[in-house]
Amino acid sequence: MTTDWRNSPPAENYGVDELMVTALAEYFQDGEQACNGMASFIPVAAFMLARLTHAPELVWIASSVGLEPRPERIPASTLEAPLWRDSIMYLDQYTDFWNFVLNGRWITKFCVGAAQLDQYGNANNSIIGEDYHHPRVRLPGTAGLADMCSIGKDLYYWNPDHSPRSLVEKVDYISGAGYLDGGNTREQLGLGGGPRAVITNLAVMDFHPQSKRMRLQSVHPGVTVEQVQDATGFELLMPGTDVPETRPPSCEQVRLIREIVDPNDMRKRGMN
Amino acid sequence: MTTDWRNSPPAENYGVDELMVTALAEYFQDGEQACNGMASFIPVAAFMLARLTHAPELVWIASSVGLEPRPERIPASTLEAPLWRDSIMYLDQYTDFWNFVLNGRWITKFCVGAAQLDQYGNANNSIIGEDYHHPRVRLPGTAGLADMCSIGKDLYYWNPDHSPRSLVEKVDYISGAGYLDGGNTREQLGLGGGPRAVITNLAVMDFHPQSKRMRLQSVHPGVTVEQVQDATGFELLMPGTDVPETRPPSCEQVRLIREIVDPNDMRKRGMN
Amino acid sequence: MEEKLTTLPGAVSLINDGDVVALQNMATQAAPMALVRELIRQQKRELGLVVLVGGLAVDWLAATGVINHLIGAAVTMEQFGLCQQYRKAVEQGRIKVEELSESLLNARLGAGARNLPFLPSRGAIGTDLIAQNPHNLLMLDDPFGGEPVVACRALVPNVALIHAHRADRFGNIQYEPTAMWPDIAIMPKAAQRIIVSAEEIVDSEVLRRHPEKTILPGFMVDAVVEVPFGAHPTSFYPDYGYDSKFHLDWAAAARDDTAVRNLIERFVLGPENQQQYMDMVGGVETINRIRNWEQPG
Amino acid sequence: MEEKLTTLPGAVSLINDGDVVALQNMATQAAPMALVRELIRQQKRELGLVVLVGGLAVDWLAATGVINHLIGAAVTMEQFGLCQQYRKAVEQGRIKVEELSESLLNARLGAGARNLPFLPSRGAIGTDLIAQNPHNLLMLDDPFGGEPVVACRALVPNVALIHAHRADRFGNIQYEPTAMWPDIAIMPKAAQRIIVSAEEIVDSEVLRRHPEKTILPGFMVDAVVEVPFGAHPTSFYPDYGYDSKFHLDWAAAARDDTAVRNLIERFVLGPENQQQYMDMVGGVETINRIRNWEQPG
Repeated sequence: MTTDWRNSPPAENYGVDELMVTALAEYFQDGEQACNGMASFIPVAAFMLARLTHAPELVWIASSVGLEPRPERIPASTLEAPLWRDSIMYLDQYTDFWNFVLNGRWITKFCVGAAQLDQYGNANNSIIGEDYHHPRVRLPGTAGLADMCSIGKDLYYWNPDHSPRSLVEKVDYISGAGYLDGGNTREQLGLGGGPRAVITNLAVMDFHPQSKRMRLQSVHPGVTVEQVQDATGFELLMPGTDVPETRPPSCEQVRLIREIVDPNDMRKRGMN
Repeated sequence: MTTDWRNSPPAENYGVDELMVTALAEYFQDGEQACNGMASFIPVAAFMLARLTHAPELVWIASSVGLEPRPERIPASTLEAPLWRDSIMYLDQYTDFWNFVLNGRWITKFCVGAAQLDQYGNANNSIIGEDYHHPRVRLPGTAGLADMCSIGKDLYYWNPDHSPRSLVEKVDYISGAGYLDGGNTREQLGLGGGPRAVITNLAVMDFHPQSKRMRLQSVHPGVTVEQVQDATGFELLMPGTDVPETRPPSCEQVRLIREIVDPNDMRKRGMN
Repeated sequence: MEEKLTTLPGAVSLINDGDVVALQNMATQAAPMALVRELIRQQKRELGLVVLVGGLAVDWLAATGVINHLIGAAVTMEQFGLCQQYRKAVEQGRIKVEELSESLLNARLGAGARNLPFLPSRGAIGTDLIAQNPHNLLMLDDPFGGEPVVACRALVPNVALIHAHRADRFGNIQYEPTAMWPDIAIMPKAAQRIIVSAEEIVDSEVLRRHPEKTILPGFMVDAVVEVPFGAHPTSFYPDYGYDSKFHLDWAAAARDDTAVRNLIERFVLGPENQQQYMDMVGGVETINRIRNWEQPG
Repeated sequence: MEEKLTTLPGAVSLINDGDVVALQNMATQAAPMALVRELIRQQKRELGLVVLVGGLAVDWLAATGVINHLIGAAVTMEQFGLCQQYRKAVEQGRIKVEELSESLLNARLGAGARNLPFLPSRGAIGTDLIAQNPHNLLMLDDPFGGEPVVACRALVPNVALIHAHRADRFGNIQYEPTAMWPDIAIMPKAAQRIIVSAEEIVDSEVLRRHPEKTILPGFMVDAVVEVPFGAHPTSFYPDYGYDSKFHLDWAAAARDDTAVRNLIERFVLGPENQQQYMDMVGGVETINRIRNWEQPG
């Protein structure tokens, strides 16, 4: 499985799904543990790619159930048995997985999709609207997101539909705590960790160290800063220097994604 | 395994160990769940006998590990695998057994041996002496006793050595809460259940409904009230009427104990 | 041991209108669907549901007016999308939702199981979930001087419904090694009654061959029913996968109340027993497909 | 995956003087005795022990001056009697004891594992254990108005020592179905480091055949050592029973310091490796006896 991915030139032909996978994969390193939940094709592809390239010692807990599984390819669900059945360990959710996650020493990074994300990285998967009991839209619910956001994890948001609907000034409901009202409001509650990056189909963002406002980190090749700002429901902070371009996937990364990791293009289901 | 135990006459030849087994067995009925811990030969014999006679539907959780085991006979340890290996379920201690016990609906009766027991049914398996950190005798420790005593269980103490050393006016250390200082002091802490009976080699005692002081319920055949009082480190309450005699084992009970339940006489190890 | 074997109608008759029902269900996995269909057939009303992640079962129960509140962490059918009937009912105020994170739900159920007034969590601090729910969630100072916690009030459902791989007639329940979500690991322990459907009823001797696979002792279980493919159309590892076709058909219909009524009539109210239901959903062809875990795309 | 395979001396060198060491041990069952002997050989000092129910291991560590405090629910060798060396050390004030009931110990460890400041219990209310231990146990009102609880402060041992049936060289640990006491189920999860001895080291492919038997993932484990009969003279179901003869010999000697020194010299300090140790304790004869679970009487 060793491939010459280090010296592979930038790909000419790639999809934004592939770029999102490679951008997300960069955050996961040897010696860390990564887990995925439901409908998480982009993160799963990122973990599998990282393990094939720069992070062979990245531990993967598939579906938060299966340790070090060897699926032949990404199946149609990232929660069902085809992903995790060939594992070294089945983690019992109540007694294993949540103990490991809450412990704080393991699984320190978590990938999240959110229906709404605001300028301080607060996330909403609960309701759209004003009235919690008569919402305009009932979303699926927070699941484990509210936990991951409050127990010191570094959070990586992926968003395949960068738009003013999904990146909003203020979320209708905080179902995952980001930096709350910015500044030190998160720290004041004693919460460690927090949102680290937002990877969309247009750009990569991070958060300003003091104000905790969302900040443009790089734009994807072919995308302008204006396009990103126009697609964002609040004013993005700009980095100190010129906005760099997101590093595109290498030829080898694209080959690995298409031929080994995800030949059935499940990652495109994560795209709108 | 059906035997004519109902019409069996009182045994002429039996040991006090066998009488203690039959006396304890009476408290356990169909539809209840019984569990045993370490070095609990008398209770294990009582459960096995009850299941062979009046309580075939008594559920037994051997060693708090094995559900409905079928040991051929009582082995040399009531905690080791020979007792529980042939079970319908292995209960994980942390996630199963303690959940079931704490729940309050199951395993509502618990059999206990205690180095010291006082007139209010407080138990001590921790230390003898004045100074906890320099005890005269370091006892094994409370294990699960302190829990069972405070979570609403009915407690049945067995004591093969009725003496002023083991039945004391006041325990040196409360490692299992009985009726504390008597009266309603236990209720005031919100504790349900409590000590129900004390079965020794001389007598059976219970507790006065109001004062919660230990009260003689019956003396074993051949034992006098004076002998019991002399062997007790505090004044026993007397029942309203004459003190009855403890019902002796029946012939069939003795046969079952000796031939089926405990042919290796392990129950005698529980005797001093 | 006490006899617990009964029929689907007999088992579900133990559930009363207004009960809070803990439902095993993870998106498209391991839901006791035959028991859920029987809830609808018996026209239960005003039930509350407790789910970790509810799926199609929740949508059916919402569509048929069986439930009026839900306590849970999420409701979704994963790749088959949101549960549209549930969603509409919530948006119209017909179903009230107490949304909890997984750690808060686990804590509420853990406290219920262990007869504790509450268990603490550090999850969800800073979210709107806590202020929304002062009856069940309160910030509490650490008596030892550390960081505060969320005290999560004990939750004791009236009934837990689960589907298992096998059971004996005395209610001893076995489960094959698979993803043990909290809905199977803690919900039944917290509930007052437990109703189980099982792929097969076997002799107790079969259970004794693998005592480590037994997850619930008979004395805790109130009723057990034999229902082969009782989790269909959800998956039941390792026996069978989820039925994609069925989920896709439901997802396509679920925004249209007439189409929904037709599907409920056809699959829920129509079949008189599990055999008829399995014939209705495709019989041997479907069974072969789900046994092979064949999924489109 | 990261290599975790090492030697007994290498594994035990990870433990520092003064560490709090969680020790798997239930009376006569499943103690990591080879690791315990190596603790003595390396002359560790001022260790604290955390035990659910300590047995012979505790007596050895008390006799050799390795430990100066113990947190646990009981210390006894069941039918072989009290641990006399431990008992004397406590009575003389050389070992301090923090006595906890099982539910309080479970709560302290559960809080440590889950990074919570405390977990509540309703056990032990009314006993002297609570007033004795205000640093770690405090009565706490239920914020929802119910009965008060005992708040049990998080306990995070520096190291957990366990013995397992098999492991791979990357520290994935498997356990055969048996009595899963809290010392194996929660202690390692609470500890900062985990050191494991295993009956055998196998290829990871062997573990994949039964992923449900894996109880600890390699990333949590710091060191793993192959030690056949590593739990002798305690039992290790299903592989072998406890060695009654060995326990009886110890119990007969344990009140006599000279006899104790002789036994420690002979069985702990003398043998240079596990093979020599097993020869010293009776070799094939003993192995056959314990494999058959033969017990006197």
